[in-house]
Amino acid sequence: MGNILNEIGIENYIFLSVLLFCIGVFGVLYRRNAIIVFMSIEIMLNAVNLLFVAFSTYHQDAEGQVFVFFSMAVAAAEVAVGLAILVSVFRNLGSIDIDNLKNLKG
Amino acid sequence: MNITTLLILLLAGAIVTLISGDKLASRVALLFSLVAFGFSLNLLFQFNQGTDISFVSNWIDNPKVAFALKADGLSMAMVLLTTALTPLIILSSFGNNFNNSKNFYALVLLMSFAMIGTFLAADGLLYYVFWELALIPIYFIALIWGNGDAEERKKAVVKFFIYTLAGSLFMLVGFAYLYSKAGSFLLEDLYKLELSDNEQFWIFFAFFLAYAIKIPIIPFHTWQAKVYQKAPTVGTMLLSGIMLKMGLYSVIRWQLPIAPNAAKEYMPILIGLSIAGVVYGSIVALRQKDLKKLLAYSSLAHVGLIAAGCYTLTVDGLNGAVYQMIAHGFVIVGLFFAAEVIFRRFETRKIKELGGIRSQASGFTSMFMILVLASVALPGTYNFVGEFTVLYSLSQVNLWFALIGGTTIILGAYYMLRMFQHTMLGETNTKVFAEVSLNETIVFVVIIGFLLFFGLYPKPINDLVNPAIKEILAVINR
Amino acid sequence: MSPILITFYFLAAITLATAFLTIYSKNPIHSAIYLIICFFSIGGHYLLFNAQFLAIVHIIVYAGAIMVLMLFTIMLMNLNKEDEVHKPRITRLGAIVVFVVMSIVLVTIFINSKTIVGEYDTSGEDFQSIKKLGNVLLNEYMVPFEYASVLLLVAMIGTVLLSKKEKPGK
Amino acid sequence: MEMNLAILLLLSPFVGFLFNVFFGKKVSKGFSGTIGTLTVVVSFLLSVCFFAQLNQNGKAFEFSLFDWIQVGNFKLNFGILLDQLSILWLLFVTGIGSLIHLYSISYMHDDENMHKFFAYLNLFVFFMITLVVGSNLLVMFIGWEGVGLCSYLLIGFWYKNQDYNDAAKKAFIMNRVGDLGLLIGIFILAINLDTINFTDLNAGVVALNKTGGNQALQWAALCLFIGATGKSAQIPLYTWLPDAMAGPTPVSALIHAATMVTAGIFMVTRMNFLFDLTPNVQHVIAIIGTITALVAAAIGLLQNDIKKVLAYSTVSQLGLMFLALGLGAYNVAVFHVITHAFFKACLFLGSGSVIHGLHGEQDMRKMGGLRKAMPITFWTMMISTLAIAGIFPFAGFWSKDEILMTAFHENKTLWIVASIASIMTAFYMFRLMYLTFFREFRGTEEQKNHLHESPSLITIPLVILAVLATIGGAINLPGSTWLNHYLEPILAGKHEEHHLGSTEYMLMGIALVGAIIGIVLAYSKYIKQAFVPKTDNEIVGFSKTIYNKFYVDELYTATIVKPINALSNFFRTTLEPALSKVVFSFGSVAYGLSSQGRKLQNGNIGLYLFVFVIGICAIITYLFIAQ
Repeated sequence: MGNILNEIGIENYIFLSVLLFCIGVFGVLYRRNAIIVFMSIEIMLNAVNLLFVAFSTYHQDAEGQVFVFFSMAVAAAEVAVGLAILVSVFRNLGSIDIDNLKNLKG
Repeated sequence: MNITTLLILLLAGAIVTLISGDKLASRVALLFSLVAFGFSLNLLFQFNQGTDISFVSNWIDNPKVAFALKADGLSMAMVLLTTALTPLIILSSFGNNFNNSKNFYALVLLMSFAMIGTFLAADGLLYYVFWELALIPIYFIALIWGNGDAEERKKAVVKFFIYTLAGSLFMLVGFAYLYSKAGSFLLEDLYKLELSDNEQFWIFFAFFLAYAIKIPIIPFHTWQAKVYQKAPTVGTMLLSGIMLKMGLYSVIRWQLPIAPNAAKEYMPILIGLSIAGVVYGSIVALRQKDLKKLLAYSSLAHVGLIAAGCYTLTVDGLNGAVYQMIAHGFVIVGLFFAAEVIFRRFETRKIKELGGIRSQASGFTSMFMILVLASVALPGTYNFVGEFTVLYSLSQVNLWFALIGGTTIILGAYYMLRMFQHTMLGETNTKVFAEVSLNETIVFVVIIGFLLFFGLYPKPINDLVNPAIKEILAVINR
Repeated sequence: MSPILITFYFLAAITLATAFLTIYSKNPIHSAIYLIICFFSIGGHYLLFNAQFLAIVHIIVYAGAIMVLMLFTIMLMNLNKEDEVHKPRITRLGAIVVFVVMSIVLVTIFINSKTIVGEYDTSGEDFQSIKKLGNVLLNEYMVPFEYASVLLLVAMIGTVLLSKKEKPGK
Repeated sequence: MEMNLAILLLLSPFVGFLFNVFFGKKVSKGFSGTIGTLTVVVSFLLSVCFFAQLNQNGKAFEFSLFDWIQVGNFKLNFGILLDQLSILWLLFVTGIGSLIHLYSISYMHDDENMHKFFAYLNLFVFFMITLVVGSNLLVMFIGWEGVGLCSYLLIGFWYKNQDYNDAAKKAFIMNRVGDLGLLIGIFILAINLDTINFTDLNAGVVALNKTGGNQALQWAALCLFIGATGKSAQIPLYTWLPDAMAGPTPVSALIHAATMVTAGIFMVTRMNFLFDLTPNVQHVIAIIGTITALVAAAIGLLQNDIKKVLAYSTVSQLGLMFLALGLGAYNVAVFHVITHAFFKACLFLGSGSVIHGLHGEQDMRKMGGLRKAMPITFWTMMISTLAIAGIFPFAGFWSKDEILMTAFHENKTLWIVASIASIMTAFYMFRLMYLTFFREFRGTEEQKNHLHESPSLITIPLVILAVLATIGGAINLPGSTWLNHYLEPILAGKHEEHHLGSTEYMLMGIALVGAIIGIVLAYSKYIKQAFVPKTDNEIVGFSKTIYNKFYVDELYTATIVKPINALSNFFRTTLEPALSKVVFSFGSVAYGLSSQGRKLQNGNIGLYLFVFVIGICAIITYLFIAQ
């Protein structure tokens, strides 16, 4: 089986990841709903994962994929804890609007 | 035996005082300070015999810092001033009851320790460490045991702390630069440095900021009056009696010899500024309503004159400055103590609320009077020797300096006598003024005795200080 | 246009579109569903690379676990309404500007950087079969792998602790 | 031996001082007074011994006690110089001092702080001796400041009265103004000559003058003279002396008439070699002396306080002495110092006796007719008044006449002004006598019943002084000029004998006639017309200006004291806080910056994210560009 990149080109994957990542960033900045913000973060993570896999193929090396694997583990943990925090925030404030979370104010 | 022992003694004194408990603290501190005084007299004896009492050892290898303590006549004079005044200051506080007195007296001894270290240090960084260390005890003494409104006191004391610390930082920068040039902090290495005029200028003014704030020279004096007023009298005495002299001593020891060309070039400005301080301090003192504040401004005027003497760069100027430092150290401690004695009885320092004490306590009045006269440099007191020498050196530089600086003898007489008149004289006060106690009398008598004896026979101090001054001048004119 | 390229463009279009819709939908439920589609399309990309193991894990973890968790949360909080107040206009405008700026910056950089893309050589060696990955993961990356498990454990405990209802009175 | 005696001479009053300070309260008043008096008498007797010795061998006696201050290239020792001039001064300082001490035993007997009074008096004598015998300018300066201090202490002796304290303070501060001048003068001499020993100064000054240092010498002389104006109450620093009358009367007699105020003349005479080389300064001295004599005499014309009259009279007489100094006639000035010491001390003690008899009344408007009640006081004062008025053959006639004669020879204008001043002197002195002793008593009935002659301790000194005031002129009669010869070593042949020709006799005649005119005027106004000075607020016109001392005090207050106080207030209330604010402003700037920075930390996660993303963009861009 020939290298798939011969046909698609690594550049395309780069552009795809960048755009996906920027959409994620946009989502983080654009929305107030904490859950959507979470989703945006997942999008960003996936954009990076995608690039990892692309380069893993490019270098013909498994390590990139191993890294993606770890990143997934971390994402899973993060989502679990993050959602738990959101739940408790929601319990306390009755809202998960991030504009209402101003306890960081110095 | 060398000078380190003196430092260890005081440090040990501080620790023993701390663990001796509140009741014994004052006596333990007095004992240690007296022992330290005796010890320093012994050191003086050895020094005069020519024994080497200095101590040098490596401290930090990189950067190269040495634990170098050296004593020459100038340092010995200042050390003796400190060790002589410390027991007096401690004794003077016997009429007061301090909370937590063990901490208080431990801090006093610690301060004495740090100041002696400053006077003896012959290594730039070590000197800097002692210099800053001396600031910490007085900060706590003034902050915790001071008087007046706590909020206002905090403001004044914190201002003082930050102000002096900020000034010192410039000095540290100066030292860092000197180290980069000389590769060592040792005094003698720094003396050997050949700095360009431009470098000297920056070093000189970095040091100047630190010293001008500490001394203080106008317009860097704004911390002074408030802190003197708010600090407990013991703190005020330590500040005015000894700590101010740290700045003046450092001018002679560090600033002038390291950057002599800058000192020579800016001499008129420096002397002018110092003398402006003399006139300014005197004039502000005229209308002060608070006894301690008045004394603070008189102190400003006097140290202005001393600083002017230092900056003349003549033998007389430097000698006179040292005499005047010693004389002023004693007399200002005495005067602040007199203010404290009055405060203990009348609970006020407002000049307006005083008066009519003379008819109740003639002994106290006489002693206070002598101190006032010493402060206005009446011939026969040691202050006259100092003031005369300084004014003479000023007249060598420029007669106008002597004339303007000399107004201190007129204005000084004006504000001191006015103060004396309104606190002591007049119709008998309605409140009862108890005659001074034995402890109080001892403090006064020692101070007065010192001032009168050396006023008539200043030769011992002269012989001690003069050789050291000449050596420093040789470095300045290298 | 090879079929593979067409497949790529198709998948890429789905990915971007659903990702955008995820953010744009007002209803969180819709967002979640678009996101699931997005994840599936990314899984498609993985398959395109022949990274089968990763594709499967991706689907399981993201679509299966994470998104379900999110959906549960949304339901739990009763957020499936379109009642979100928009951010101030200036913020939204700012977000758009940042989006554009960031895209431009990143894209320009990647275009302008000296690409050393040459021939895509294939050694023919197997590097991404499940067997191979398992070997790498449990030999070279043994310790990080165990750390990952510890991490997940900690996350689990943390989650339980955080979401436990506090007893009244405390 | 001589050295020990000299030290004893110096320290004897100091011992008295110490005794009275530490034990005066424990012993009886009489005893403390006696000790005080005896110590001064000891000094007087020793002075007489030294005087006798000096007359035999004519050698000045100088020795150094110990090294004192070392400045510059020279060492100052604490030295004593006993030559003709200092022994002369010692004689009358300790002599009159003894008499006044004796007088004070009785005068101050009712005062609870009598031992302190004697302590201060003794201290004064000690410092005065130091001033006189010091072998260099700085030792003299110790005495110079020391007598100022004693003057301060004694003027404010009744310290419960703040007005007296003000007067004391004023005296001290005005003296200090002069002292600064003296100090600067010392500096100029020391810098240029490297010595301030009197014995070396003479040669040094002459040498410097030859090498073109006249400018410096002039400044030095002027500064020294400023010092003298402070101590000897000359324009512009004379206003403290009338106020100094707040002190007890013996103090006024001793310090503010006979001894301390002559310190300026002593100093100028000491430094005569310097002043001789600076004629410009001599002119200034002569002019200032004359103006002072005239102004003070004019003010004296209308004063109603008996001691104030005497005080202005003192200022006026001192002015005449300075006139003589300015004309280079040092011996004449010294002559007048001595005769003036006799009769002025007598006048002050007499007025003290009067005040004592009237229980503290000093206003002449409430006196009168005391001649019969206090005959001894009256006659002694009368003699002294005749002396001061310059009536033949009393002491004042000779000395004043010498001054006027010198003035006539040197400068006619000065002579005229000085003559007018001495006519005024005769007038106001007789006005004083007439108001006090003649016609009937104007005080209260109670005072009248208690009128009595003072006790003998008071009258004996009066009599002795009156005798001296009568015959004192004998020491320098225009034929047998003993004093001139005596002072020759000091004044190195500078005095010119006035040959008694017709001009001189004529001048004497004019002076005598002038004095008599003054007396007659006073007689016609105060005896014939029975005029009694009006109360304070009835005085109008020019008399009011004179009565208020030409408003000089007010002028000084307005131009010096008030501006300084205003400046002080300005500094204290405005400039100090402003400076403080400048320092605080560093803190405020830091505080302001941090509170601006604090606003960024507003807890808005959205904003944080914005900044975060923009930051990333910026960093990436930077890294890329920097590549």
